[in-house]
Amino acid sequence: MPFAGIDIGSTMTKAIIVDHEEQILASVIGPTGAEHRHLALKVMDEALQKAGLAMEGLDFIVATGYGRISVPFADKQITEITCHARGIRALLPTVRIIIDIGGQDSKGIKLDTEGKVANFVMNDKCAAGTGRFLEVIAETLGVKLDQLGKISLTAEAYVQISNTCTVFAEHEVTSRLAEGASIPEIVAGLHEAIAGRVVNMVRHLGMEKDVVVTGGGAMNIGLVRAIENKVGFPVLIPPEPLLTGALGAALAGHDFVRRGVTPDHGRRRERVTFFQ
Amino acid sequence: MKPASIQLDELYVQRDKHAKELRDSGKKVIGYFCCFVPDEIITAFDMVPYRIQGSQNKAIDQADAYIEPMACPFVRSCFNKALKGEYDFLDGFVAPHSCDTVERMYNIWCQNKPAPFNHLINVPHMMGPSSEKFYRQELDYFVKSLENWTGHNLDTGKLRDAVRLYNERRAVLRALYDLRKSDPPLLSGTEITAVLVAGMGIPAAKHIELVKQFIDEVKGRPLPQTQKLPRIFIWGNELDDIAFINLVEECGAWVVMDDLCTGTRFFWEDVPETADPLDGIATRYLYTHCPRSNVPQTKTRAGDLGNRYSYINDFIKEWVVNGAIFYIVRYCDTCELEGPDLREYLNGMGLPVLMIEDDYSTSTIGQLRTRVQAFLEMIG
Amino acid sequence: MEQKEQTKTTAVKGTDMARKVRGLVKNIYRSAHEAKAQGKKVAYMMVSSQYDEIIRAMDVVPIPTENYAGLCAAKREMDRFLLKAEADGYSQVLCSYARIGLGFDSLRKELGGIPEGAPDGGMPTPDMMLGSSAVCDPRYKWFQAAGRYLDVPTYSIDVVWPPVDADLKAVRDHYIQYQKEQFQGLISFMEQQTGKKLNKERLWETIRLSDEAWRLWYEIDRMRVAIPSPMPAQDHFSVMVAGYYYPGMQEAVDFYQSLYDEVKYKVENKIGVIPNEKYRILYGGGLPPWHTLWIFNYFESFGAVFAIERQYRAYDPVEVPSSVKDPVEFLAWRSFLRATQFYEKARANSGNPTVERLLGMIDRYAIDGVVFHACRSCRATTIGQVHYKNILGRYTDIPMMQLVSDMVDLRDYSEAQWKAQIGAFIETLAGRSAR
Amino acid sequence: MKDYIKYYAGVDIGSVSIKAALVSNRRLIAAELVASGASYKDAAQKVLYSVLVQAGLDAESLSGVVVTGLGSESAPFPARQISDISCQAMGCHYLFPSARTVINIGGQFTKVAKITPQGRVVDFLMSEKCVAGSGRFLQVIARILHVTLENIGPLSLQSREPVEFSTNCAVFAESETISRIAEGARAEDILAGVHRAMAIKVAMLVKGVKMEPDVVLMGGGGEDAGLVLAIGEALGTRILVPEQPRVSTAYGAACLAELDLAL
Repeated sequence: MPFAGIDIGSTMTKAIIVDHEEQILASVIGPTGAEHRHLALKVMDEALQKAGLAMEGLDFIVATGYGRISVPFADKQITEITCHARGIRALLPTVRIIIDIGGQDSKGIKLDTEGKVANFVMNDKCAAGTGRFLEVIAETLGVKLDQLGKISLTAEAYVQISNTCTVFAEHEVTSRLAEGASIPEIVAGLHEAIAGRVVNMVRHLGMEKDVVVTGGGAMNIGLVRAIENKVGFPVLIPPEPLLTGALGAALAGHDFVRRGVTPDHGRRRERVTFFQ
Repeated sequence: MKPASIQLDELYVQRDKHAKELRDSGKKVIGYFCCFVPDEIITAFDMVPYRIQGSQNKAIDQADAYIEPMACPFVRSCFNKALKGEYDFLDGFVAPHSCDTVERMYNIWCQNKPAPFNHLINVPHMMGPSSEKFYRQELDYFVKSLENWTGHNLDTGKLRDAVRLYNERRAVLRALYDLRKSDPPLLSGTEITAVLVAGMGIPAAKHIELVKQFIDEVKGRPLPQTQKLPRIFIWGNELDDIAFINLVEECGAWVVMDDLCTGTRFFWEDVPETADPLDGIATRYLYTHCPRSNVPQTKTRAGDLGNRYSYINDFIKEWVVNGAIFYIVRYCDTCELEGPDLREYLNGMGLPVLMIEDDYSTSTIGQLRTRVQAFLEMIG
Repeated sequence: MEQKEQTKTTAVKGTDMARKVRGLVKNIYRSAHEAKAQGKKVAYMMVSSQYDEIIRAMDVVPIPTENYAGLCAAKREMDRFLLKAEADGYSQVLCSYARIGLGFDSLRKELGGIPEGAPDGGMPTPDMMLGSSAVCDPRYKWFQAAGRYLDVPTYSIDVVWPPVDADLKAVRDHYIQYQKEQFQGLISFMEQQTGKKLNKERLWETIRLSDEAWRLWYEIDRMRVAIPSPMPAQDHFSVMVAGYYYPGMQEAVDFYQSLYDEVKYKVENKIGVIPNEKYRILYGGGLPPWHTLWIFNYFESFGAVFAIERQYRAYDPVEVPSSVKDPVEFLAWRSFLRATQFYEKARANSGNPTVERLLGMIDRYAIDGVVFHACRSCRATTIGQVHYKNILGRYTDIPMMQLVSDMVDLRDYSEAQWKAQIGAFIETLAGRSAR
Repeated sequence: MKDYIKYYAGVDIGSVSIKAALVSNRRLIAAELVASGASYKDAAQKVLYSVLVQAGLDAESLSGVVVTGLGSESAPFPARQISDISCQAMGCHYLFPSARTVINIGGQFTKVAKITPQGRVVDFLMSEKCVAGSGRFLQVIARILHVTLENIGPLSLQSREPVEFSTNCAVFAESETISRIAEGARAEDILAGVHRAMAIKVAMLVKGVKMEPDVVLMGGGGEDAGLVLAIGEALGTRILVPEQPRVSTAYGAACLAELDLAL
């Protein structure tokens, strides 16, 4: 009995297929971009191929993430918040707080002792504290996004970046550079700013051990260190930080079947693409 | 004859249609802000009270040249319509001193888009005997300036009738709300919002007649799908568009009760019938439940919250609510200071709360879907 | 990891007395802590609520929570308080004074004491909170919300002002009557809290002292018409401490007396704030950018001095009828007359009392340009600036500019943008004088 | 010959790109544009050098230089600093003597100025923080739509039903765009929607300075036909655009260097 979860984020689309023992049969990560309704199917097919399955062979498909509404072949749509919680519950049962730093938004999720969502927060209409913030600044600095983490670790001090508006932080960064601040100091300052914002947002859920960081942000070691600094203790990082949402979706599908929810078999494989 | 549901819907879509017709037939239409300008007084002068609304589905494309963008977007949207001439049909413009922004807007409005009659009613922020007296005197002054403008004296008999009329409308609307007590409720929050907003631009008598018919129609129609869904209470300020409540219900919930400027806040309590009707009116309107009004502190914090929110407690018990969503139109200082207090109180009763701050705009609402759906998944 | 050193952000003052104000500020919180230690009653309060003299007459030591927020900003110590309030659920667009105050109270409750390194020793836990509806809505809602951290008796009063188009003869009596009753309500509340009756003689005395201080202050500002300007706006935003935070105290009178002498001397000897004064700017309104007051010196580096300001200059002295024999009634009258003192002028001309004041200043102080400061989180002092600008434009063609940030929250400030705007503004002034 | 002609340079140091212009008797001799990158100093040096090379000159042959733009403080060579609003006004004045209102849509800010027949600024406004009035906004959208900046304009002009955009934040516009795409909106309609949103903001600034014709649009925004159209519609007036809108502020700076006005 295989189950699939597909997580369509703003920058990445992830798919996972698990069996009835909840062992991962296949996982795929691809870019989202404008044509994501097209790519959703592409990524799904890749995963099916890896698992040696056909879509008809899947007992349940759950879609989550930004693009969840536009997945014609999914049996159900669930928000990434519930899915992250479900995924983490399976991976790291001791976790009580999830900090997810995605491309478009960052979330804080509080789990109860059964690993169910007890409360959550999302950044409100401001990109500071999201991956995009770092992306934009990385562009300005002419630094590769995946290098930011290592670079910041080489800094002894950080410069304060007070502007939380991404566009205006760019000015601040460039004027700091003009003042002679080093790139590592600035990158460290950015991590400091984002960590401060995100941790502060999560704080009003009540900080509680263990804390896990997921999403693209978890792959930035500098940012993770800055977060640990603010939280005051080490945080956990899942083996595949990008996949927790998709995994949670697949497991949620299993839960549905257990609860006797029958999948809608009108799964449509049409390739709705953006530019046609 | 069209069914009331259709007529109400048309009025909701074209809020000023009927008011304009009445004006063409020689009636005077008086526009006003918020919940502190008594319809009864305007009606007693044989004029049509018109609750000024903005357009959540239209961008604010003129107002910024007159008022700062960090002002309440609802008020800015209303003024934006005025600048475009969409309120030129108003014979009068009345603003209560409900909050800093509305008070400021009164002067900006009068100096750029004056109506033939303009008046500001100063509403006390504090509540107590001396405030009642002062507010009553402000109403006297309002009556006087209406008398000067219209050339007619206020007819106390007509004022009494108006009080009865509006109390009847309140009763009818409460009866409509009662239809949501059952599970599933007989009608959606989206429908209710449209019905309430539709009534803000027409004489009470017509609204009463339509709502009565509508109630019969609702009772007559088949029960909605019976799948068990969370029952939501909405708190906030101006929600004169169905978009947000519709989103909540689309995500799988029933909006069964509210405390909104465009909901129970403006009609729930009756005006007591007093010897001098203005006394009853003053009391009723002064004690309108709005964050801008300061309920005197009673002893301890717990007692104070209980005292401030007991009416919400009743709502939640009677309408069997499972969760509360706050929808705060950004830059409303009093709501933003009240929200956390109310959340503390509701959480204390074990009721989960989702607090949302948003622009007064339907096109941002899509971005709230994840938040709302996750909240429903959490409590469901 | 350590944070890198900040660059200097406070302003260089023009007068010696302004430099002495720091001591007055420190003393506010020191004396509050001392009073607390001696078992005296201390109260959170909102300045210029028209009740200041009552608090002094009741021997209650006031803690001006708004001033504390400004202080935190000037010391660049605001972030942890703002963030705390936001974590507690207060919006980032809510009055940043309130966010600092609530964040401070929240932290103090959580830590069970004054947060370490809080500027000037922090604010002691008050015995009561006294709000008011004067100036803006958050000034009573804030203390109501603070009940979450401080379970202490709280009382707020209305301070009502009629609209400019009101028939003053028709409304005066009920406005003054209500104001009087509001004050009386406050007095009986404070009598309960302190167990002391109000001594009316004492109240008359505090009224006399504060009126005397405000009269002197008024005279000082009249001297500021002098060219070159003897005292700039950044000094005003310091010396206001005496008038707003020490009303009814001899300290205020003495302070303004010495400032009067200093300004008089500077005027007589033509000692200007800057050597080559080219342009005289009017600070048209909006709370000052406490986080970046050096910006006034940045203007000065172009020869532009802020000769006068509208902000924190609530009213000119008023004449209360001598028939008024009761001090509380006197306060009610004074409040009404202060609020309406420019109404007649306005009705005769621009229709807007604020615009009338600005026009008067532009004329008397030989102003070349007007600068407004819009604060993202302050509705009360920001909304209307664009409107004033529009109406002013009907009477004068001098350049006007609105700078946008916040009184406290640095996240709303963009230095790059300000410098660009200021540069262009100065060049606009230059262009005019060149013509 | 060269020795008898005086040359003046203007360098506009923006946070996205740095431009230089070389003039003689207000005539544009050479112009160049480079990306700002992490070091303004190097880029500014480079761009000034390259206009000199184009004209076959060396630094000595410059009679005056004016730097402008947000980064003007970090100019690596001796030069007079003048704000970009004055420079854009002067540049506009010499390109279009009939101009009375000048709009400059740059990478980060939008600036609007009312100018006299002599090219003097009498009033000006700058786009507010977090307002969809800057080129950045378009860049962000173009990125997710996989549309190159050059194609934004032409594509947008094909739109029949522009999407209504609400957010003022460049980065949040991205998430709004993604939800729009999910709803099935077409690229041209999204772009046209962005243009409209920007045009509304820009028009509000223009109204703020009490617009007078002719209206000129300079800066990177001038290269975007869709944006020019939307602004023209929002203002109900004809919009003039110079040939090289990006360098027109640098050109104005060079003119100011030549005029050496008391500013």
